[in-house]
Amino acid sequence: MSIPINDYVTLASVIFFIGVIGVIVRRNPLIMLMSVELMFNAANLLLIAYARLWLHNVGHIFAFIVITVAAAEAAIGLAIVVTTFRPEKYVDVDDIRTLHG
Amino acid sequence: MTLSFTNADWNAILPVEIVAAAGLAVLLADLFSGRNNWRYVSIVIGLMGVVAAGIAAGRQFGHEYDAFFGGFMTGGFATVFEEIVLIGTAGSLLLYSTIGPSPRVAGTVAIMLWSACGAMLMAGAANLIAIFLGLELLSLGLYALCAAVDRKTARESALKYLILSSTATAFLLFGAALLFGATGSVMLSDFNNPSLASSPLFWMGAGMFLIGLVFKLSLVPFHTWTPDVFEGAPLPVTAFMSVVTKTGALAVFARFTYDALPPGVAAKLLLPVWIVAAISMIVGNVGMLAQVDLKRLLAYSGIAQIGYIVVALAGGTPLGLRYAIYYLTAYAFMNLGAFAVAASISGSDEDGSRLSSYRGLARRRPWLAAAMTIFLLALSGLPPTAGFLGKILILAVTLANGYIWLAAALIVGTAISLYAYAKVIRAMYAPEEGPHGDDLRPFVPLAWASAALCAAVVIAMTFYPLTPSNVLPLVR
Amino acid sequence: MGDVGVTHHVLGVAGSYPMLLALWLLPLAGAVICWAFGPQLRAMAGWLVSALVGASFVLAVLSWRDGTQSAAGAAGANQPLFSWMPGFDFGLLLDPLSLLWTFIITGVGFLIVFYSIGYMQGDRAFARFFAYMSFFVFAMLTLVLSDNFVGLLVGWGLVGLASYFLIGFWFERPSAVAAARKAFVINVVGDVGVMLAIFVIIVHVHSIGFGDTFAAAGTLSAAVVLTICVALFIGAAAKSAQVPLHTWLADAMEGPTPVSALIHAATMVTAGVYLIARCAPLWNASHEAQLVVGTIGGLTALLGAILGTAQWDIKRILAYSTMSQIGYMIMGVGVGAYEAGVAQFFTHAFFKAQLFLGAGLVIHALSDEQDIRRMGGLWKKMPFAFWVMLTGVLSISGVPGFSGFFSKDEVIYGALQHGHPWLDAIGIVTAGITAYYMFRLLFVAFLGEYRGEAPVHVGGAGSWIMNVPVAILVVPSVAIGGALLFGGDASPWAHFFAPLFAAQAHLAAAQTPAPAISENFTSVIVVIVVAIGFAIAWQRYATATAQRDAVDRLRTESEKMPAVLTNLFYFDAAIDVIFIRPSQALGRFFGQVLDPRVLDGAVREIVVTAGWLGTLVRSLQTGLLRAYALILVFGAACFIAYYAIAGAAH
Amino acid sequence: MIAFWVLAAILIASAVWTIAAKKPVYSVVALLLNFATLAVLYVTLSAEFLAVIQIIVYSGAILVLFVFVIALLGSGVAPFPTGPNRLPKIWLPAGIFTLAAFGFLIYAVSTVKMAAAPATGAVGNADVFGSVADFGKALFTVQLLPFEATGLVLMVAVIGVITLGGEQMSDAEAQQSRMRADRAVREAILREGKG
Amino acid sequence: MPLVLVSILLPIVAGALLVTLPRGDRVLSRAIGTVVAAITFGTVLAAGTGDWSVRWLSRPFESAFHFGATPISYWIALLLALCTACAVAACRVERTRDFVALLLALEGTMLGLFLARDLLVFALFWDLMLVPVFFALIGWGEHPATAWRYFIYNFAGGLTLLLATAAFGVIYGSTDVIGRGGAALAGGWAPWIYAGFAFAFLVKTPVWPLHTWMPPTYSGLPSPMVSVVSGVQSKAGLYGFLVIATALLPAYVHQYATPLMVLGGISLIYGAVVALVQNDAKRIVAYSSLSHLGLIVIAIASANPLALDGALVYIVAHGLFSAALFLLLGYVEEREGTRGLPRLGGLGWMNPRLGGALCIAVLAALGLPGLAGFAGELLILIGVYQAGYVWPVIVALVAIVLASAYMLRLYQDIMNGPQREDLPIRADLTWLEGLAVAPLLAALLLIGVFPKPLLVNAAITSAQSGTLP
Repeated sequence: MSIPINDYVTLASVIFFIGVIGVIVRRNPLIMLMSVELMFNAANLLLIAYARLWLHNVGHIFAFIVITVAAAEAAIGLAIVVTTFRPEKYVDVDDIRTLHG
Repeated sequence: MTLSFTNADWNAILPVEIVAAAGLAVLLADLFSGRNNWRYVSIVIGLMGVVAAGIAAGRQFGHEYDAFFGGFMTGGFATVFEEIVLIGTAGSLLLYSTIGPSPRVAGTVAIMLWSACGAMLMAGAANLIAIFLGLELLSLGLYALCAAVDRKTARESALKYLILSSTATAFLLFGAALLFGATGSVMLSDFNNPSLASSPLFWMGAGMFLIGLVFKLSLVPFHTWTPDVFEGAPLPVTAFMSVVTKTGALAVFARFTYDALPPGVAAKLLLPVWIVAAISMIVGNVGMLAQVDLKRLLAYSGIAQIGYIVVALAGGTPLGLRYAIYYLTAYAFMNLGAFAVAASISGSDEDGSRLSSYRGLARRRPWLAAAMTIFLLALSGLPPTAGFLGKILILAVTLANGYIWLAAALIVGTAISLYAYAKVIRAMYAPEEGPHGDDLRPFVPLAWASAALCAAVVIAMTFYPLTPSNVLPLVR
Repeated sequence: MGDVGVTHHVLGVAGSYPMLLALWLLPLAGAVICWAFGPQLRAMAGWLVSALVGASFVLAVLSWRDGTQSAAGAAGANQPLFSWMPGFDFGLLLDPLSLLWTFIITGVGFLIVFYSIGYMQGDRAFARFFAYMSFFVFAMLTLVLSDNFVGLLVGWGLVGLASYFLIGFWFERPSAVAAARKAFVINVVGDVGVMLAIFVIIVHVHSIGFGDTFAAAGTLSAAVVLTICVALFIGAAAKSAQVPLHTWLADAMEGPTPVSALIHAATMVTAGVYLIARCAPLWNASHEAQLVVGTIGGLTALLGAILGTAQWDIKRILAYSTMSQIGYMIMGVGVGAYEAGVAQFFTHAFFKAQLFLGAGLVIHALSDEQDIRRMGGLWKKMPFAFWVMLTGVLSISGVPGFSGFFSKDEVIYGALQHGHPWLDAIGIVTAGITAYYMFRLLFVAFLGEYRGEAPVHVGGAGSWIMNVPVAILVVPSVAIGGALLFGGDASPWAHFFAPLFAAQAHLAAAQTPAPAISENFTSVIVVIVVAIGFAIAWQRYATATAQRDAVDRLRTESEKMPAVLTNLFYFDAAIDVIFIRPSQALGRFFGQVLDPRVLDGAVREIVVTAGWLGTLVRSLQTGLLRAYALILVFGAACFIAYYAIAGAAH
Repeated sequence: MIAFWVLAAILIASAVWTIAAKKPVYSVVALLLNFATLAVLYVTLSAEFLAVIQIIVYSGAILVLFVFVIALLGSGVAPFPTGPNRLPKIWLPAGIFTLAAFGFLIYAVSTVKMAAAPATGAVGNADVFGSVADFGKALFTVQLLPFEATGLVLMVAVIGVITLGGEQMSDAEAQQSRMRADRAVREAILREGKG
Repeated sequence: MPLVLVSILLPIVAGALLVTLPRGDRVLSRAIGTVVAAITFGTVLAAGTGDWSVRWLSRPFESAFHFGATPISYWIALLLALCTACAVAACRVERTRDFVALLLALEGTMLGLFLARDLLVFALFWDLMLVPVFFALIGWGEHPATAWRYFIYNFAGGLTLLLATAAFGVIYGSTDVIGRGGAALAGGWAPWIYAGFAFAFLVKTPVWPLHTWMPPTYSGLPSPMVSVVSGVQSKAGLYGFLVIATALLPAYVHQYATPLMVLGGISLIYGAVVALVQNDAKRIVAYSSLSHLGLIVIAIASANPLALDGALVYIVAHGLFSAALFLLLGYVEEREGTRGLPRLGGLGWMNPRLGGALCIAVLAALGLPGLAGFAGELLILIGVYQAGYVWPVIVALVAIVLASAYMLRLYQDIMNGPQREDLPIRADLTWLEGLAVAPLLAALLLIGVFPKPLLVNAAITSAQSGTLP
């Protein structure tokens, strides 16, 4: 284990941060979803890195389940995006603002 | 460590299994119903499943058992929260009787039941994986449920909920990963380790984990989704969300607070939560003031109400948990009742949730108006309702724990909220003729029964405060 | 409960006195019956009340023996009623003092009530009038018969109420309504004074009974006694129209004339005299109190007399004369000459009632005309009334031989005797002025030519009803003074009051040096001064010259009347400026500015602010997903910051 | 060591590209790159099975889904049409501030010595760690409950998508009119709310 | 079932059942309401010292549904039952059925308040009793803002009461303490608890400067309701002071005496001065209530046995005469369509019975000797003076003079003066209307002459000493 665990944490944090930026900056729902995937993956990286550190495969199981859930979530998320934006002129979350106040 | 499971393990999650199976049964029954839209069949099957699960869960009460190697703890604490989840589910299912014939009912009922499974999983979950899974199961179902109606606002609410909730879940997940990193374990019970108190990693992990939870509890500033989603989602789903999601999140939060903290750090570690709870009590109630839509109003109200409940846990005393559970139960009934009334007077297009359609309700639907009044009184903490008793108990325990500023915030928030709730009451009882809708919905037996039952319970709970007295020992 | 060894001093011989109870309650019964069954009774109401008040009088006469008995130093009869708690016992007391008052109240009261049957004939609210009258008699009896301060206060308040009702009897007249309210409010000031006295008494004596209080009078500190006396005197001053609380009395003449005769001349306004005489032990214990009360009494006598010279309304002249005469009484009882003061009350009751009733005859005959400038020459048209008025004027002016002479003389000499020569001087001067304005009244109204427009109705079917009581009153007003008062300390009067006042009064008198001049010499001076007053009045109004151009002269006199007199020494204006206007202005400020704008406004601002915050929360909820996400991330950043710092610090 | 830094650089670059790309398809491609790199990283962390799963599930399934959806909603190569930027100007500095603070925090978090060495030592067996057998054994024994629950999650996803998709566009006319009515009602409410 | 419980539940249940009657049935609902209220009066009368208790919450926050009359609450409960019966009998508003139901509900909740022996039950009924009034203001009030004023002020008070109750329960461990010796609390949070109670009670009473909800409420409510609200509900705060603030936190009575007296004194004068110039008849009575109740606050602050007894007498007296005044002014308004004094006048000729009744009520209000108001006033002032507070007594005496001025103005401007031609002068009181007010007036006279049964503290003390305490 030559690479310090801190480096993994930093890397995961940076990716997570990029995902956060994606969510709040982009107006395209698909890219927002992708950003969320990035965040999930950052967590996964962390889990696996720590699993290596602790030599404990529960981190792997956790990551495995995260991947599965992410898949399910992507499926539903994309379905929602489709149903939401098919009737719309723009594919732009800013345009979806009937509900407010 | 034996690596095999006994029947006891499967029995421990029997309520979850029953509810999941009921969801399948609903779908199967729908296959046979063809296109006849037997919405009552779906509802009844779902209800039967819920009731059976409730009985099954009830029988577990007092028989503590750590199923699946500590992954799911049942018997006390979990049972209580499971029952509340089931109550919320049943109340929400009943409301499907008010939406018109729709081919989607079976699917939505099934998904709602599975979502309830997620919440029940959260109630019993004792490790991070189970918590995460329960949360996701609950959320995924809700994303679908929100959008499962042909209405633009519903789809909008689904989208908003999807993006925001996923982001928050990502925070939770990242926090869970950090917690795993700090402890080398995903078991909550392993977190109760004095050496962790000085681990910055643990603090950071707990912080990010709590962000996800607080988002689900919709405390300010993680509340922004709540009003929009509550308003846009179909009424039964809103009711479900207002009760079940919060119950699940609260169960995890309570378990985390009571069970998964190194000794001596609770006050400092959870301080941000108390702060956001205090802010929620104020902002939630203030937010109600300018609302013109009942669902939205109840969303803001829910933000504040959860604040009250969370406040009861400040100090981490057994009494606090007990009173929190009492108030949560009361909250479930009053919210479900309010939504039942709302559903009873609004059609599937849900114009009925506009406050203006409540004008003069007392003359057109006196019983519904009376029931609604009881729920609003309960939400505002006025007697003779459980809201009153719950609030005073929470005040008492908060003061006893020395969180005077939280008690003060609670009082100020309540004072503000009174006005907002009373506005609805006034609209219903004011004598002036409003532009009352001619599209008054006919008598809907199930929803009316639900409202009546909730009203009765809300009042009865004042005089017979049914709280399990020994929950805390069962948390661990 | 039980006897715990505290002895209560009770005035009078305690026992059961059914006659006393009956004479007290009969008028109340009359009032209740007339009130409840007025429409059914109609004219019978007058007869009923007359009969009941008359019966009361008879019972009072029959109670003479009870009232004058004495045993073990206790004079009179005491009838216990009920008790709120030990020390808070109520009862009736009939002793010489209250007996005297009872006689006047029921006796003169009977005559006046009887007179009213004629006077009030045809009034819309005939029965109501008699209900009020009867109620008044009851209230006045309560006042004088009570054996404790609270009972006295009850009577004190109730007579004020009866007076209010009767002043405002013709309540469609705004002036009567205003006068009634004024009288009541000023009387409440008096009630409040008595209450204050009661508080001090209770704190120091732990009882409300006269007996306990008087027994303790000697042991109380001078300051306490003075406080009690001054407080009581506020009550007395309001009730008895003493300066500066006198302004209501003249206005009170808005009531029917029999009311003025009974309440505002004979009985109620002398309650102050009764109170001071009753509390003689207290006054005896405080020289300062005597000084204060005597001075104010003298001042009132003088002021009332001066104001009397400037009035044209026959009843107002009589009202100011009443004020002046009560001033005498108060001066008398104030300085310690209790017998004299009470004697003045006694004779005054007769002659003033007679004067008012006589004036009532005139007013009745002239269709409610009261201005003496529009009278004149009435002696020819109404000889009976003239003779009545003449004897009354002679008596009040203190012409020797008439009742008023004896009593007034005693008061004036009493002031001297108790060491207040300047009060003596005031008394003498006032006597002269009194003679002047009373004869002025007589001359202007009855001599010369008739100057009015209204036709004069005399006689009529029921006129005997009015004439008989007046005629009866003439007798005591002329003769009773000579009969009872002549003879100084040896008189029947002195003998009658010996058990009450003698010891203390003489004790007090013994402390001051004997006056340089004798009583007879004083009388001579008084007679001379009275003669001068009479002469001036004669000169101005009765000579042939004066009669000839009476109309012009009276007009000129009216026009040239000094403003200070027409404005009644500016007392009303001062009260208006000092009390009424500021409180009204304050009330308007509080009610229209402070309440809605400031106090309620503050709360409204809070509510508005809350509403504004609600809109703020609403406006933050933009509906934009990215904004929500940003808020979420912001919250998360705050959380993480906290945990990073706290975790590192821990 | 060098491999780690290279992979990290690729990871970060591809992540940035994902959120920065104008055309959504490029984002997908960048994400694919990111996931693949991650899988390589997993291998270096002795999580071979997960690396495979990562490739199969993420790259194979999820991203394909994304591509389908992109195709469904737009041309794919062109940027999606966007409406006017409705976010008030005030949000821009607020956002920058928040992100800056957040970024700084991430930096602070990762530099602070928070990754303490395992206090109790490694809990697992280094010999079998990361092997598929070990993984599978755990999955079907200790972690059976999550595994079962995952099945339910997938079920929800399937039924959810079906429910969402079912008869979505069956009656476009009715849909349109309902939308109009909806908007009218909403505007009426808002007017009322302001009044 | 014990009578105490019956008297609380009977009106509430009857009110709830009344709503099931046909909507338009005015006479029947009024008759039923009157009978129920009368029976309730009987049960309260008979309940006496009955005591009933059942466990509600267990330790550590112990509380019980504990009901029973204390010597103080017995009289107030009787007053309430009497006022309600009279108010229901006099009830003539639109939607009578609902209104009568609300009145009965109000009675039941307030009986619960006065008969509660548990602090938490007290707090429960405290909030509950505000609800029917709020509904009445919504349905029958003159202006929507009135309902909000009432609501905001009183529920704010209710919240501090709740907070104080919670704190008390936490510290003492039990809230089953009303009328029970040895439950006194001191130190620590106790002054804050006292302040919390006091705020709630002062708002309800009300006392300057928390009174601004009161004039619009009293003038805006239909008179039967306001006669109960002003007559009895406003006494809830004073009752609370007597049995809670003073009894449970005696250590702070002296500490807070001066501020309380200052507030009471200001109310006393303020109310009187404002009443002097008001033109709305009901507002005059409202402001006079401010003044009168200020006096009771002074009495309570003095904590002297005579003053406390006087406070009870005056509580009952004020209840009776303000109920009577509001009912009678309601009659006037009903007949003439206005209650503005400048528009009224000269009614006395055509309405002697109304005038007479109003006169008695007014006289009781201005403290005429022989009526109940006087007895209370006198005892209070004696007690306060005895306790060594001279300036409040002087202030009160001034206020008594002012009271005579504004009360007479009220009476005279309505009844006296020339008959107005622009007024639809209507017939005198009917027998029924008269009967609705008569018990109140009779009670005023009775208590005025013989208040002894109400003198619970001082009579005992003085019986022991043989003189006034």
